[in-house]
Amino acid sequence: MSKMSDDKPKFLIKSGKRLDGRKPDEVRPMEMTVGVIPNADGSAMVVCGKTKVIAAVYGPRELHPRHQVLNHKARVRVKYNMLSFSVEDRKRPGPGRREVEISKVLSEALERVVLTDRFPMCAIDVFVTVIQADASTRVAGLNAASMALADAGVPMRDLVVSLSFGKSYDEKGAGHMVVDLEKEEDNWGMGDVAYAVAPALNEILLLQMDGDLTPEEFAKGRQMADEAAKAIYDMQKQALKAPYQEGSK
Amino acid sequence: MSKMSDDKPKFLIKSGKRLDGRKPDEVRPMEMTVGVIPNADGSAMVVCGKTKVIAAVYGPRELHPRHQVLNHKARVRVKYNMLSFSVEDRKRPGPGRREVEISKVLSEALERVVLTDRFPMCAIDVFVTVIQADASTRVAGLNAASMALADAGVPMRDLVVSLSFGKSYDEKGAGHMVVDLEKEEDNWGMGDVAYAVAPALNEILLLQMDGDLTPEEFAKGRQMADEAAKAIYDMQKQALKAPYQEGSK
Amino acid sequence: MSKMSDDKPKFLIKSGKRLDGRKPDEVRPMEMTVGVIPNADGSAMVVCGKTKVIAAVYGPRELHPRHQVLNHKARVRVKYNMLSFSVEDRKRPGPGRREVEISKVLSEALERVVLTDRFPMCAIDVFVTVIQADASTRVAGLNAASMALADAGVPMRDLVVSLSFGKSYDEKGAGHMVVDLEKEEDNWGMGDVAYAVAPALNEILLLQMDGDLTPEEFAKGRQMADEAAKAIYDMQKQALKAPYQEGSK
Amino acid sequence: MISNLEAKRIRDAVASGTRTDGRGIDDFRPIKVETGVVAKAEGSATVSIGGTSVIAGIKMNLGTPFPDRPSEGVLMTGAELSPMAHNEFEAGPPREDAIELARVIDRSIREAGVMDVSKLCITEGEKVWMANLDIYPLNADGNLFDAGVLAGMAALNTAKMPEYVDEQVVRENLKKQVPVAHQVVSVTFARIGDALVVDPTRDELEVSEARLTVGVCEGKLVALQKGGDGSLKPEMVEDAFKRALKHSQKLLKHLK
Amino acid sequence: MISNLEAKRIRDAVASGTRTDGRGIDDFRPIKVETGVVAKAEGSATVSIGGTSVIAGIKMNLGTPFPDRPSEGVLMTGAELSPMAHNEFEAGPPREDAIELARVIDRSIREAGVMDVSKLCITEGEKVWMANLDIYPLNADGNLFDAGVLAGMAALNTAKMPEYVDEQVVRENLKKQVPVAHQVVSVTFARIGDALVVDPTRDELEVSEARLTVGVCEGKLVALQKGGDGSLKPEMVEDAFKRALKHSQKLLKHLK
Amino acid sequence: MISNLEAKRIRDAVASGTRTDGRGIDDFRPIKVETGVVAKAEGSATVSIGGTSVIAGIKMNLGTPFPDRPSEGVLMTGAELSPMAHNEFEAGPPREDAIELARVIDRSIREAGVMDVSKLCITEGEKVWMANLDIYPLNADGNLFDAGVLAGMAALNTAKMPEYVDEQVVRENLKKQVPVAHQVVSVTFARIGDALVVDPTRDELEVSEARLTVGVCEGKLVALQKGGDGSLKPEMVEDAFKRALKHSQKLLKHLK
Repeated sequence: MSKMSDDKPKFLIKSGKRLDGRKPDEVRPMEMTVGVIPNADGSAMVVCGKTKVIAAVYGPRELHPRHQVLNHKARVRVKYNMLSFSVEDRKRPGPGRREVEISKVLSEALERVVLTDRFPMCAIDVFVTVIQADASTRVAGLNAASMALADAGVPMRDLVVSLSFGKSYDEKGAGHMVVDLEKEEDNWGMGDVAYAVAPALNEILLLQMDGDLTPEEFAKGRQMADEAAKAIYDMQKQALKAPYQEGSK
Repeated sequence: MSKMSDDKPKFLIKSGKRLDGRKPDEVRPMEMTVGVIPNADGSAMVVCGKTKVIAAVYGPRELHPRHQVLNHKARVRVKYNMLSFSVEDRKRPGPGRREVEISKVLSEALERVVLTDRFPMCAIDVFVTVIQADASTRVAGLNAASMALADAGVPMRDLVVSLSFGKSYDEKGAGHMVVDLEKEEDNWGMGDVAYAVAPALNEILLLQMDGDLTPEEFAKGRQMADEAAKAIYDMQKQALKAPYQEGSK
Repeated sequence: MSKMSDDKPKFLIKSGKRLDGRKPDEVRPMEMTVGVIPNADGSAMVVCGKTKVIAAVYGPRELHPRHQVLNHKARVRVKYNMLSFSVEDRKRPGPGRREVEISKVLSEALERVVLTDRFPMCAIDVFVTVIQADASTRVAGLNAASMALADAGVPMRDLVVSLSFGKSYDEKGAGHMVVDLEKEEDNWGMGDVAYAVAPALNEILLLQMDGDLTPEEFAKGRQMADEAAKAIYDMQKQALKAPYQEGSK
Repeated sequence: MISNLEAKRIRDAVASGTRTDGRGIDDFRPIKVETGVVAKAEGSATVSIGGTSVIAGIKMNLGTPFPDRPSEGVLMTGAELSPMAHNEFEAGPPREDAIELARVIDRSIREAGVMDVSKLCITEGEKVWMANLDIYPLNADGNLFDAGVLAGMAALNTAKMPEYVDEQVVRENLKKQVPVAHQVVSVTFARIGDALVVDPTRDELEVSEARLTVGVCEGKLVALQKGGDGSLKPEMVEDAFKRALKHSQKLLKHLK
Repeated sequence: MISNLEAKRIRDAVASGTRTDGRGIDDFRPIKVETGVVAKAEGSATVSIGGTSVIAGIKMNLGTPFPDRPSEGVLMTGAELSPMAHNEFEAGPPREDAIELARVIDRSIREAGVMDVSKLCITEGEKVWMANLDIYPLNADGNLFDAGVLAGMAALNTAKMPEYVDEQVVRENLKKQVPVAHQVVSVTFARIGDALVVDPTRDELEVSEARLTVGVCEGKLVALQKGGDGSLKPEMVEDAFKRALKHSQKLLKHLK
Repeated sequence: MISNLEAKRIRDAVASGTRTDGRGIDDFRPIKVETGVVAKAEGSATVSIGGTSVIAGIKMNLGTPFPDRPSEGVLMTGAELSPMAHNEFEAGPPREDAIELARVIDRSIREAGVMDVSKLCITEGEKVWMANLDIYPLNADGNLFDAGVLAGMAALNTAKMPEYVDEQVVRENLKKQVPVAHQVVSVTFARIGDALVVDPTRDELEVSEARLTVGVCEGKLVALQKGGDGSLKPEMVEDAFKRALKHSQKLLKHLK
């Protein structure tokens, strides 16, 4: 493996400014585009800082193997995958335990918003591919997946809006809640939450945390994340409209 | 791997006494209990010296995959598995070649006593799990499996009684037949037989040997084993009755 | 891995003579025998220099797994496999990437000559086993496979005749086209073509090349190979007739 | 798989503030912890929570440190849903349920800094102790998460270090404790309708909309994992935290 | 799978000297090459040829040289037919199509001596640089071979060497070029009836009798691979070589 | 799979003291042994017993000794039921039949101390010779066990040691014999009704209740393995030993 030249930084936030200059509640610049994989029934690319993720949807389509078929609804199956060169040290091909777990929680988050009972016995396959990883890849992937489903015309209760939040330390070691973690914050921060909501439903669809937070800190972070989610929700809707506004696709 | 601090002992038996004080034809203290896995249709735990094994039976139940179904009878499928920490050096997860072979010979031993023709197209699954290994795990597992099948109410021609026997050397290097090998005897002995009988049928169901025995030595060992088997047979029957005698289960 | 004691030779051909004394257009002594695997529906052994290959055909027979069944024709499935001790450094069991690719191109070469539409939904399985490898194993295997199919009575448009050709350097470094490469020529030569034709149809069925050839060099090599193929074609036909001529089989 | 009738019974019970096994919404089942159950392991424990029973064991092996942490040992957690433990578990390589279980237990224990990995270094950058914690259900009746964390902690608390002599591991006469710095427990809830029941049984999990596991260490949250195809309401999460902190006190007593 | 009607349309078009997308028999689709698309990779590129789009990336790692080449580095090429790129690609371990693709790209690049592997030795017989070139289709519409070779070459041409400091790989501030000695491209044809169409789409490949990929370097043939269940006529092969040499000139321009 | 009619024929023949191929109950089929069949192998042999034919080969490689046997080399035996050898063998990873076959051959040869592993040490605790013995059936008509042991022994008896020069294996001009200390053979029986037939064909094995393989070395039993879903009577086992000792004399002659 590579030597990490980056030793632990003295602070991740100072005077309300994060290492990359963002404010605590500020998300990185995001770029969202649908229709990036023409072969797919729907697709989307999300770029968030240096993280870049593509989601492609195939389905509803026939489900193999047969013994996994559900008679009363479709199965939403996410495969989260990282390109071998998307990370600092080459990722070996094939899904590791981390990818399997992420695939599971993303599938579960999407199940809730897709109207699966309209497509009994079918599969709705969502392939989330990380092109470049710089923290918060699973939440970027979930945003892309949600948009790809919408792009595919799959009927949904709501879009899924996802982002990370966590706790960064300042030069005195005190913690501050921040949203949309980048690599350094993810590596060295004091808590890291992967979070997703269906804004119109006001429901939490993804919730994973590592770290060390008080319930109060969590509540503060979640408030900031809900606020940031509104902006992301708008971006998603904007991106989904784009092909029609340009009169193309 | 670990350094084995135990170098080859000067003798395994001396003046008719084995390293742990047993006589040649003496089995280690055994403990047998049924019903240890409530979810299973039948189960049993066998503790024999420091060896500790659990067997759980599920079935007769539907058999997957379909192409393995037998139209005229049930298939008895044993999966022998060791917990990673049941042995000195951690066992990697997943069945190795040794486990596959043991699963096969245990399945074959049980096939003979189960009335498989009563359950065409079914599977009778027996999961044998080694909790702690100190030699003779497969025979302890077979005893447990036989009792778990009986505990599950699976109709059988007879119980299977299983034990090991082998040849230990004395301080002069001469061989002596002994039954129920413990770890040192298994590691350093001059012959190691895994043996199982159906006592009421007088049939041999399991027979595997490594080592160096004359036919006469084998015959002597088998006689001692048959004698010891009677006691084990009684213990099995006793343990199977226990839940009813206590009026519980 | 082993140390290759053989460093790069000063020349592979000199004054029109190759390292093993052959002329450029000369194939190694070949031995071809059918019926070597009695259990198989058809089989053949091809020995070519130190390369020794067996092919066995089972089929047309029922095809598993079901989802691979073709409704309108049989599937020709080649499995190319090397015995672990057929090569200098022990080959690990199980098909590597090289074997998978060779299996694919051999299957495709045979598909063209077998009248697959006579056996809808069936499999025609061809097992090509390399007993000893000394270059040109895939072409020897394809010759054996073609003969094994004929031996099995599988109806074919033509036999497949296969051989390698390539470019060897002389003591001045100049290239010369040669046919039927042996180990040194394969290792150190300047181009290596695996080639197969259906002589009666005048069609190319296998074509793979590594190296560095001008189109003219290729054309020259192909002409030499086509010429050599005639002799191999005759040998194949002879070998197929042998069992009947001896009045046996 | 449970019947529609049974599913309805469970939902109706929870809706009326109780549960089919008689417990209240916020009641754990009885807990039993036994340590030192496998002499071959460096540390081991069985834990039962009601009908759920798991066994955990530690083996200490030699390993190479991660390049970015050259002076730290490593803890690796594995879980296998052994088919003996439930009719629906299958033999074979671990599936996503087992992987999620292992990873959540791993994170709970690792993120709380339970093991003092700095004390597991033998030669910086070259050789460190690697602790393999493996967890197997013996009988599965729901809430494998909390039982697994508890069993893992109990095994770690009682684990002894092998010695490193002449470049080999010697496992005899173990005396030194494996360095444990903190105690962590997890508390799992299932959402059924608008209620969050604690310590769900397998049947309850099957009818539930979602699962939430909360890892707690010294009054703080150290791990969270939502599972299940449904969602959680924001207020449920806040509620779960309060209740998890309260339950954690009782669970910690089982770790002495 | 395409319909019989569509198959007939394609065959009829080719028989009359044209193609269903309006191209002539010997026309490539538009080509686009973009490099430096993945900052984490030592080199990377996306290439599109019509509707086909692939991404390639290089990671440089430490490895052990082959015993018979103790002073040479190693290039390893992998390809995965990621299921996002086409309805019929499946998740799971690479199948024979992916393996063939990887091996043909590997041979094309390796046999042309593209990388100067003698410059990748760190300690003879012990430590060398190993270049992992991995190629993934993003959208598959035929001719992954030519797109893959082009993307692989574009990635290699722009790849930078990490540094080797204190027995570790340092990937910051990369400056030195990965040593590239030659430029190679491949040109793929499909036989449909008696014609060879260049740069076949996926539908064309499906109705074709055979495929022929020709690797070209400096006016010479460096790799050949026939695919498909049918055959090639000898004169087709000669024809393919001429056309491949001609197309190679144009393709090389995309590598600057 | 054989028909009921054929099964009955076999059983009736055995019941009347003979066999469908004309042999008596205690007759082996003709045996042929040929060594040195694969020049690339350090040792090799093909053995046929009637219609059964197997090939065995040895490769000597470098390996690390087991920690508890630091000065001993290692013998590893593998077997693959290659699908070319029988209609019912399947391609893919070895199944339980192949694993049992390999392990029984391995034990027979290992337990008899056939190889003098103490002579295979290069550097104590670090480097030893590892002998890979691999066995493949070419045509399978029952009794692969005895054919496999015989082929394995014949290959070992004629195997030559590579040299170890400059930390590498040199396989040229091999002269020194691989150290073989003892000769072992196995004798396999099938129980059909109340009879034990020696050297069973595949059809006989299919109708048999059980199989018994007896490994013999210098007049002693060194390995036993019962197979099959049925049982053996105690007196059958005694009978098998006597007959195995007798047959072993004849089999040993094939090892010269």
